[in-house]
Amino acid sequence: MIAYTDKIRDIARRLLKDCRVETVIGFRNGSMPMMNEPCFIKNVDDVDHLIWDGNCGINLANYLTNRTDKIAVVAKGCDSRNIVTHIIENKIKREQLVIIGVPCKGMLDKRRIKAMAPGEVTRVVEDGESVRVCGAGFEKTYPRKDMLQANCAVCIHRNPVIYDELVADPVPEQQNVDRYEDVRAIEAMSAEEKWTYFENLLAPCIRCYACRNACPLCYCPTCFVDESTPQWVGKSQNPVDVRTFHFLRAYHCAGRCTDCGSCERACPMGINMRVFTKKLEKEAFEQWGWEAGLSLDQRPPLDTYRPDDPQDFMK
Amino acid sequence: MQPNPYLPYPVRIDEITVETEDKNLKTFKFTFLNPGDEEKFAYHPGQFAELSIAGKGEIPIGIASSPTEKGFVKFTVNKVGVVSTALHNMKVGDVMGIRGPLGNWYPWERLEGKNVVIIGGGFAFTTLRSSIIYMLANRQRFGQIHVIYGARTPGMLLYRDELAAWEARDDIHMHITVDGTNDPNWKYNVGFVPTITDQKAPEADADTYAIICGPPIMIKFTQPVLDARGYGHDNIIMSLENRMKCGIGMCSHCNVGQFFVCKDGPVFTLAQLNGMPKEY
Amino acid sequence: MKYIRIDKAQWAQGLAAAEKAYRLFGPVREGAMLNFAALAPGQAPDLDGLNTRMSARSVVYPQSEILFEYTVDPNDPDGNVLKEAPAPAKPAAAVGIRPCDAYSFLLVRRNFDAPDVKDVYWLRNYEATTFIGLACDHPGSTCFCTSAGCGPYSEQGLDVLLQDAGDAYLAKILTDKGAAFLAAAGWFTEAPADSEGCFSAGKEAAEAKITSTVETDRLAEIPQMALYDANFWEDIAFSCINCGTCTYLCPTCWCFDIQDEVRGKHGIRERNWDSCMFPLFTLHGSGHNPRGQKVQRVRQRFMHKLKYYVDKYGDGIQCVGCGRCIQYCPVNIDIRKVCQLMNRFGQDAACKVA
Amino acid sequence: MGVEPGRVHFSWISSAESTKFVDVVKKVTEAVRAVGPNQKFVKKELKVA
Repeated sequence: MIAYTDKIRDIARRLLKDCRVETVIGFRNGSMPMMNEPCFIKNVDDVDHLIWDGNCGINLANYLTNRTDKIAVVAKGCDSRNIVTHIIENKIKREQLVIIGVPCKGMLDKRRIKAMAPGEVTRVVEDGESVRVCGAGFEKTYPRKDMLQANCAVCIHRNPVIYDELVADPVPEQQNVDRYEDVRAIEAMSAEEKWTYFENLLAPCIRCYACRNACPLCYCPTCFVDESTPQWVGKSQNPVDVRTFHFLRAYHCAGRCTDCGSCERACPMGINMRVFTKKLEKEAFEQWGWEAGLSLDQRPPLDTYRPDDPQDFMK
Repeated sequence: MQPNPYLPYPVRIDEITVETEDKNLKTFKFTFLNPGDEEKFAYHPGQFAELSIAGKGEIPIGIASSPTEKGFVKFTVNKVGVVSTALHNMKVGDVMGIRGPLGNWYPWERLEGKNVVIIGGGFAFTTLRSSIIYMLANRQRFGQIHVIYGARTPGMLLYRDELAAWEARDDIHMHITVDGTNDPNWKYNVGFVPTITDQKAPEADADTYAIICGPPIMIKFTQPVLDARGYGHDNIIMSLENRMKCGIGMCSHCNVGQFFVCKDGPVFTLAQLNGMPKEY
Repeated sequence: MKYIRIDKAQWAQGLAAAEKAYRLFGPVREGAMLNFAALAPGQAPDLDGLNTRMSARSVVYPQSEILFEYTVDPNDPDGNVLKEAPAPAKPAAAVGIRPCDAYSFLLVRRNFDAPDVKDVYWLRNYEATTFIGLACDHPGSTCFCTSAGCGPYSEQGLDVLLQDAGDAYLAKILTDKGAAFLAAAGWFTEAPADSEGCFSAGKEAAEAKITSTVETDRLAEIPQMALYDANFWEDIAFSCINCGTCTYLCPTCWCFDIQDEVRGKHGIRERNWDSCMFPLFTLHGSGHNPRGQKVQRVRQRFMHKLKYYVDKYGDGIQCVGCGRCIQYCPVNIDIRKVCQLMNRFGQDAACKVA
Repeated sequence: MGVEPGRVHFSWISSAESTKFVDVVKKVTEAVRAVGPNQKFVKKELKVA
């Protein structure tokens, strides 16, 4: 990880010095264990704030929307796929960007690590293939691969799909991953079971919209839940309104979501709303063989028509 | 028991007047359903109220009638959102609510014996109408009164009959203007409010106060004119608007710095505003 | 000061008795997290966790609260006339509330209980609630209550303060309201004579464990507009995604929105928590937005808590140091860091972030 | 999302296929009637808690 950090700083320094970009968007050290903060660097002297480790789970494509300056952005596999989506959807121009690709080994699941620890976690150290978790009166070491965010554990695009610089050699992609075990389990439920499952899943939601706002796809100037004429969704904690928000938001991400996990990571209540977007991601894959953000040259399935589009749902 | 400050007085719509040629502005005249509510709703020109429609919500609207007009209250409402659209669809006789009076008012005690220049633009003229009626009803308490009022076209001016009546009087100096017009019979000014202000506003002195209420763009360009004419910032009085919900300083929507526009305002002097964030 | 000893063996039984007269609220385990919520009949509050994810604010000020009911039937003589929603029949008790959360109500009260206008809903709920606090013997790494006007044994805003004494709770009765609750629970056993010593020793030990602080001494004296125009806001705000996490988890945030909803002919007017982090919060009907930029909204939140409130009430910051916003901010914006930047504004030449 | 499957139907019907439209609507309304009134995705009575 230190090697990644050094390389990112070197590249950023060079890009800024050569005036190739005005801003570098990356991560700096957070004040909390397992938290880094997205930041921007404009000055060569500040380049050493940039860091990289397993706590860079926020998707930086989110910070590119409608920017007009020349930017270098640090991008792991999923970030790069969302950058592709951003370019396809005209939220940023390819020419504005210098993409600093980071082959990714997965991000740490801070919630899981906190839940497993016997006390408050004060420090987490990544050491190759293991993770050391420290707190008052305890120190535990776990295999890193067991401590990854759920989306990272099933990720098959760890390497950036688009980049101008690469901070290290590509990492091997995970093979034979069963990406949709969780979705299949829900699909197998009866209507009644599904209803209850989602009710329980969403019960803790406080409608802070952290999931929506952390999502690089959710850039609408006015989200449908904020519309007043007409008002589509009520604003209270009524479960019908909460459910409408989550389901409709997921539909708006259909064929676009890269399962970067930002939504789930951002949620203060620990809700796994990824099950919604993953179901749609699975559909996009099964219906059209589509995985979002892999190529700048292909239009997404929901904005193209093909005579042979599957229509089994039609009666 | 404490009175519930969120509870509107029930009122009935008694009269609806379409004010402007685009039909987006209507004046609603309300009477209170319950005896005694009118007395409780005692207000000063410059204050506002929340108009409440069951099932739709509330909107903060400046009071267009003057406390010297008895038996009713009037509001002129522009059709923009959910509540104002619902209001525009209502009929005479319908029951709704008004909650107030809310906010502070133009500083009438300080204005006693002083010259007053009213500068208004577009549909923000409502509390200014209230003020003019009020001053004319207490004419001896004020010095000279000037009114500079502009709209985009003659058909967009509010209260046209009253404007004409005021024009006819010799104890109030009217300077009505429009941005432009094709009407060959238009006998008043043509030009933007800042320009007319520069031409017509009386000389500044310690005893002359300007009250400004209008769209942000008008205020932005009028203020330098008054500056250049030597108006002190304590003598420039403005009425702000911000998104509001409660109207009583609770919900914090209209918060600017340490003030609430709904409760500490909407009326501020320019001197006060100079020390506040420009978040309105 | 009177102290009562509550044997933990009598805890459940006492709560069951209190439940007859009070609606009980307390920390409740919900999946992986602890929340402050209504206790189900017979449910004991979970007092083992450090603090609840959501603050106790909803006991007095629920996220959605009905203000009025009405019928929109024009043929009804009361059609379209609003009727105040009835208050809950029973008083409430917040059992196991942490001292910081209890103190927060005093800060919020300044807004809802203004000299000239009263928020009747907030006040009626607040006055109907008895606050049974639990002292924090094991504060967390992001707790900075001691420099935010309260502390792990703070009694401000509490009616009773409990101390965990192993097999019993020691209860320090602070108000008549508190005494009434303990009486309703049937807890009358006088505590041993050294109870006061236990509390002061506990307080000292707990305060010594607080490692996190904020500096606030200069906030009042720095001119408001100078802070407003400070150069650090863009850097602080950059990572913010403008979600409502900090404002909804905060015990001292009070903003709300008012909404009407109608089913059939029956309608309600309710208020829901709102957040100054949302662009919609300040959007005018004309489309103009006085705080349309993210940096303006982030600045508003911190200026409100750490400057406007300080200037308006002259009694410290609008923050109790619970650390929730630090723990749960998705992008790690840290109020301690912001507070330091603000407090050292103009003083620290290297007033730089990171 | 847990709504009964019988509630949602998709069909291609051309504007010229009036009889097909009638048939489909009949079938759909029968199917939905068989499922019964929607109890799930509707707000319950708005009441003071």
